[in-house]
Amino acid sequence: GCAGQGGNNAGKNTFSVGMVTDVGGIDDKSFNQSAWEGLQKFGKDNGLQKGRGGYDYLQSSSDEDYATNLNKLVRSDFDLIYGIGFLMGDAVKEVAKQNPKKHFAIVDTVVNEPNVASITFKENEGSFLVGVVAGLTTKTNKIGFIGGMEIPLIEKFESGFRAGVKAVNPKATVEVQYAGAFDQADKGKAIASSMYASGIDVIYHAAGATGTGVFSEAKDLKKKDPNREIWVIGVDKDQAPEGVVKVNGKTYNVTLTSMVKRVDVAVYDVAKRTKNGDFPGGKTLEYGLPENGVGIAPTQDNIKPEVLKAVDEWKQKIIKGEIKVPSNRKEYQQFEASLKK
Amino acid sequence: MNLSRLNQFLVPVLAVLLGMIVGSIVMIVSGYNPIAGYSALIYGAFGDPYYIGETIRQTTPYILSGLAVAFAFRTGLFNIGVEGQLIVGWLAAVWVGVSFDLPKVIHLPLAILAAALAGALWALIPGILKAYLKVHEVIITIMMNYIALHVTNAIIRSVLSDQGFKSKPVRESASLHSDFLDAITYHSTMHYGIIIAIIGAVIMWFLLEKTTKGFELRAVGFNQHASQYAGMNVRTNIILAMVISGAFAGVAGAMEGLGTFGYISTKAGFTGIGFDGIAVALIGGNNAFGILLSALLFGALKVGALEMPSSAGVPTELVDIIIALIIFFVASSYIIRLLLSRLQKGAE
Amino acid sequence: MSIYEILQIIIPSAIFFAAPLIFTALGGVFSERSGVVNIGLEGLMTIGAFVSIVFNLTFADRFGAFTPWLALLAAVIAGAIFSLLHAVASITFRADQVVSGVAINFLALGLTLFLVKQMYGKGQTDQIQVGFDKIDVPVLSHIPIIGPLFFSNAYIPSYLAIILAFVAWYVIYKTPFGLRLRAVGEHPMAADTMGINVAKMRYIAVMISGALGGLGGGVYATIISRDFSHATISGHGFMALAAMIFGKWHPIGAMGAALFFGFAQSLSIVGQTIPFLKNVPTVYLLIAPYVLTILALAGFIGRAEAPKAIGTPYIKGKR
Amino acid sequence: MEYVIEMLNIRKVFGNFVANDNITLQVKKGEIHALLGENGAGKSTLMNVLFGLYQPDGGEIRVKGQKVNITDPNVANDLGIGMVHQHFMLVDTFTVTENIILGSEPTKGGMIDLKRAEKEVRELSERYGLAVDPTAKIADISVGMQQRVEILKTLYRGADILIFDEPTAVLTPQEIHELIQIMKKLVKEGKSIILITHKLKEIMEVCDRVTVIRRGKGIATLNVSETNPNELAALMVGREVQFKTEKKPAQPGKPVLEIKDLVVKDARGVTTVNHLDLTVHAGEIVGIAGVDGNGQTELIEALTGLIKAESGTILLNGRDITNLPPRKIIEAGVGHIPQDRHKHGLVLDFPIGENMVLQTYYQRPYSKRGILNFKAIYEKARQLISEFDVRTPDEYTKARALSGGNQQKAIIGREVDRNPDLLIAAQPTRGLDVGAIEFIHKRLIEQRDQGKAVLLVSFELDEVMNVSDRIAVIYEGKIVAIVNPKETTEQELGLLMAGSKRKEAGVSS
Ligand SMILES: Nc1ncnc2c1ncn2[C@@H]1O[C@H](COP(=O)(O)OP(=O)(O)OP(=O)(O)O)[C@@H](O)[C@H]1O
Ligand SMILES: Nc1ncnc2c1ncn2[C@@H]1O[C@H](COP(=O)(O)OP(=O)(O)OP(=O)(O)O)[C@@H](O)[C@H]1O
Ligand SMILES: [Mg+2]
Ligand SMILES: [Mg+2]
Repeated sequence: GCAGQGGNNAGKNTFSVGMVTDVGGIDDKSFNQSAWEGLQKFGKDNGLQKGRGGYDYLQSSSDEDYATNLNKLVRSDFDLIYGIGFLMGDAVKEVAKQNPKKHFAIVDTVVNEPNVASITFKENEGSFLVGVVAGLTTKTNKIGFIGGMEIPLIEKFESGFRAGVKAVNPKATVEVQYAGAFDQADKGKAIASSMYASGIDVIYHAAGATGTGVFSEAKDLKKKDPNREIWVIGVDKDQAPEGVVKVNGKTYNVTLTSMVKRVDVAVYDVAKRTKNGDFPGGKTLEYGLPENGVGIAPTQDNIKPEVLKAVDEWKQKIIKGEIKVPSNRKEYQQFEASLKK
Repeated sequence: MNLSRLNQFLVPVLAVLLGMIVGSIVMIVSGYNPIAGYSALIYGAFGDPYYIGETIRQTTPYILSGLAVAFAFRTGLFNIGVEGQLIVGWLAAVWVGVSFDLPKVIHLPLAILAAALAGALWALIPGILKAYLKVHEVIITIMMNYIALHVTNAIIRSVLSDQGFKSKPVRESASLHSDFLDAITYHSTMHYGIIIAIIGAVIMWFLLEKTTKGFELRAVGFNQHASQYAGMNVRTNIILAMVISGAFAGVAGAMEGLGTFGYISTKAGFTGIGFDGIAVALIGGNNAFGILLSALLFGALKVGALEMPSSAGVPTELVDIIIALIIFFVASSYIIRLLLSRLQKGAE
Repeated sequence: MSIYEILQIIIPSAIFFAAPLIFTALGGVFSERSGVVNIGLEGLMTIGAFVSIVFNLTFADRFGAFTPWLALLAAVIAGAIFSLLHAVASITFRADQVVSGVAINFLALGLTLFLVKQMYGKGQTDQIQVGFDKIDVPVLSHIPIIGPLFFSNAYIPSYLAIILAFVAWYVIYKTPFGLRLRAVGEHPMAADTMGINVAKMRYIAVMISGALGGLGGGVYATIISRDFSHATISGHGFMALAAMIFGKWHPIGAMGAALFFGFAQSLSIVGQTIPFLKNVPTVYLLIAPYVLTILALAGFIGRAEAPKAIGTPYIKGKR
Repeated sequence: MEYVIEMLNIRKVFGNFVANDNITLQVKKGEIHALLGENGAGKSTLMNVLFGLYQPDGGEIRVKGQKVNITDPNVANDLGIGMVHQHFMLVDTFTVTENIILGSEPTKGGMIDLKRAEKEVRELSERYGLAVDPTAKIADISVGMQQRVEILKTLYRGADILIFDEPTAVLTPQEIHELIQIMKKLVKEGKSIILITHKLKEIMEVCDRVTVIRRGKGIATLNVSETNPNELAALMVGREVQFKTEKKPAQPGKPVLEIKDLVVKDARGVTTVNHLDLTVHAGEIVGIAGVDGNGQTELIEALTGLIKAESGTILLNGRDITNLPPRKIIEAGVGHIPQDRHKHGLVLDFPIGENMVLQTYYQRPYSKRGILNFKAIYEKARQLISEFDVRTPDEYTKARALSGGNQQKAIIGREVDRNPDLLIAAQPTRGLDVGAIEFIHKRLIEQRDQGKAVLLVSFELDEVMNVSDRIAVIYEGKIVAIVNPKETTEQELGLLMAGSKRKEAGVSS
């Protein structure tokens, strides 16, 4: 049901959808941007205008703004309102309780309210696949993982990735380090620098803007010695553009591949269902490999064909449920133990 | 005499006006409609009870962080560490808020007290170092901010949650949430904290201006040698000044922990409230009543700014520019005063 | 991992962390030596970072490999011009210097983000494509033991920072300009009676601090973040301020303090890979740089004397 | 008539206040011309106008017959005018040489040529007999040497018209004597000097002519040989002034302060009070005479608890107060007029009223249960302001805005009003005019007559001789002699202060 009051819009079938971004904003090269892309596509496909009565977003400049912004959208009568990012969980819960007749959706966490649809991703599954790539690409058998903050969500990336590496290359070790922040490129660069110096040749980052430091370090090293094989695995979106480096007129790319998380797909999906009267309120929608919610980025130029083949095999195993990818450190311990048997 | 009273009031008002005027020039130059922009800003801050509620909620911690900075300034110290003291105050309030089960009359004050104590404790270290070793409080408080951030995150992860990113919500008995305020402001996040903030302002005014201890604190702030000569204990007073400032900051954290959020989550960076507190204090002339007004100005600008992109297409960053301009004009009050006195002379 | 291997990681990364702080802290030394508090270093870095990235993105095609250098030059100029605001407010308008510095910080962040939105239609810029290269210094990097530690895998601006510290020391302590600068910061009225134009000296000093702060921000952005967003400069200016005080308002001291911060920072990062620190909970390593600084100040650095006239506007004829 | 300086009808206004009201001052070549006036009469203002620090609101200035427009000190320097300021214009952290060359530094290849500068300074100091150590830091040298640095600064710039603004206020008698010799030498070299001083004796001794101003107005210009101190004092104050304060013989009672074997180190760890013994009785004024730097400062600070004594005991009315915190000492009955009124005496940013209760603010009636009683505080302030003739617009005015003399009166009022058993007065009249000095001396004697013990520390031998009942000579941290002022001479005291044996001086007590 939609109580749209788009005054000038005489037609009854107006459907409006808004989202509140995290502090990163709609161009964070990460989940906020991805979510906005999904919403824009939905808007275009349904002939909506940007703005009130169509599709729109509000950016938060601090966590204090979450609830305020959600309420702003409620008060502007949007039919479906997204909160983007796990940090917004409590705000969405609060505002949803106050407005039981409104429809909400939350990305990256679960809110147990009848009028909230929860969207989560199996980042561990996607990370597993890039772990397979890393495990089969490394020459030094030393691999790095750089996380932003030590929180359950990022541990999901970590555990899946380590499982993927271990599954295909038991000899490889994964050095795990957390920068303590998602926005400190200098720390990302320093950690990457120390990792590469210690012989690590592939680094997977799940650290937002901290990760840009990882790319910049890899590019600098590549520039210094174009023959050196060092790689970064990107996260959330296809980060191939971040890895481009030109040396003596030749173009290289240090991005091995990226683990993409299709927030856009999920956002589009839920908006469509809601518009069609199938709002998945109170449900948790988990987007994993089968739903194309996570996966390997389309840019795969740097991955060897046989590796790609292996990735495909593992992907099928996961989809078929032959293996269960660990989603936290405890599960990873069990996974590792099971490999040894 | 009367004229200077008037000017004391006129100068900040003019500074705000000038800031807005220059801000509208910026808007015109960048192709926005300043009238639409300011209308959105004002509507977004005071447009209806909901927005008023949000503005007051935002004002609440600003008052207290402004008081914290101002208290230090008035006693000769520069506390850049309000941010860190606020964070540990927030942590302590939530910790008490989730860990005990007590009647509200005990639980809520206890949680706020814990926040004040935590903030005070965090300020104690720079205070002691300043008093005994003459180490510059600015560096130590900057360092303590980072330590607060990381330590708090670690405690949230390992103590207040099971490797999670946030604590449980504080119990109802420790919450500042108010169904009444919620109802009259259409579910804004406004909470009872504003009352505490105003009480804080009164306490600061009373303490500094009316009490014997305040006399000492101010004297030490102005002239340590003369204070020592007069029999005051300079070290104790430096430490005390820092600790009281930290306590205000800690209570600002409690406003967030017990009111606005009701929990604490791990932070990737600073809240900014502590740093904004410097500006609030300075615009408010480091005086309790002035801080109430300047915090309200800050809160209104910050909350109102959220309305500008959607209603007028103006980026929220513009508000930061306006705030900066206002601070500049307040700082340059000498020149405003000079102009005013010229004008007033001319008028005579 | 041997100690030497560990040092080989820690030392270059310490220098790399320190470089932007050194530039900025040196800027602070100039300004505060002349008696003008500069809390606005953070904002000046922000301006420098912004300008260098925008310049780089805009002109990379035209200037090729020279781009980053020209971008730094642009950052220097922009920083100097921006610092004029602080100079006018705190010298001519007799503003409270702390207030004016705080305003600089607010304005820099607001203005740059506003401009980014205006210019690129989004909240952050693209990544720059032409930066500084990591180099091994010819000859020096082949010196046994020291070479790999100090002269390998580094960036030219880092060395520039260290050289500049010595230049600043020379200027401040050996030239007439430096003598006058310090006189103005210690006793402006005395300087005035000696025919020194206090306001002019302070203007110059504040603008030098703007130039160097801009340079620090530019170096940070060009080497480390490679783009500009709200988080590019987050607290670095305050760390530079701390380095300046830690270094007792002395150029070499400020450089030493910045290197110390870099070292502690780098230790806290590399610590996680050092065998005997590996099992230490992360939080201890994260807070290590800050705790070490406090211990250093409390333990053996002790009190520092700020320039006497710091923070007070000079008004002719006032006692 | 050849005048090197002619200031004609100079007018200078601050806000609504006329500091210089059409003053005319004419200085002949080669003379020492005194400028005399009460505190706040406008002397420094007039000289700052001449030196280019202030712009006059009216009148004209001629230098060597030429009409000039002195817009800033650079212009003054170029005209050969140099000024030694009332408050020294020296950078503490610089060396003597650096202070002297500042602004016109000799360079070599862009670098300051310190070697050359030091040589020049050394030569200059030898030529005029102004002994200084060119490499010493200002913070480390005596006030007298600082003054010589100030003079060298002007000579280095080739000044031939020198302004001395109260140069002797901070000097010891020896240093004053040296300065007078220096001035005479300078005049012989063909330089002209304008001397501001409150000490009529000095004017009589060195000056050729004197211009007297009062409340911003020029009163008269006289030849010194044709006048006398009484006339000068009357001209400047506008009434007769008593130089020798009348007092009855002392009637000493029981000992109030007993210092036994006291040892104190200064901030640098040097022992400056060295096994000192001294007793002050009720009803007497003991003056401490000595050359600056012989432990006076540390003695006072130890007595008042501002620094710790290494060993020895201090008894007040028989009670041990050694190393008690300042508050306990104050409460035990010690009053203290500090040497540095800006550093210790006042919180300059507090209203004068709040400064009046700086030690007693926590006691009744000023404070009740931790709350200040402003009514009582300001009532007390009003009482003291009128009783001690503190000239201030009102009791809410910041202490900073008062003139030095009035600040001093406020401090004395405060200390006397607390009714202490022991009053320590350190340099209580430094920089004050004769009228104010008379007032303060009377107050000290009044205290004595009420049975209080007074310890007076002063570099002014006149003052010590005039006011004290007994004089204790301090030398290298010890009391080396106790003399009766009626039975001694300045010469004898000077010898004692310079460390000659007490036997030779023939002491009685
Ligand atoms: N900068 C100023 N602003 C306002 N008033 C001033 C200023 N300087 C001096 N005055 C006023 O001018 C009067 C004359 O001051 P000045 O310093 O010339 O006195 P003086 O004769 O040198 O006194 P003293 O003997 O104490 O040195 C003062 O009483 C004061 O009221
Ligand atoms: N900024 C100012 N505003 C108003 N009055 C001022 C200012 N600066 C100085 N004064 C005036 O200057 C006078 C002080 O000058 P004066 O020469 O009388 O003091 P003084 O006795 O020389 O002081 P000191 O003992 O410190 O040398 C005061 O009367 C004060 O009113
Ligand atoms: Mg004077
Ligand atoms: Mg005087």
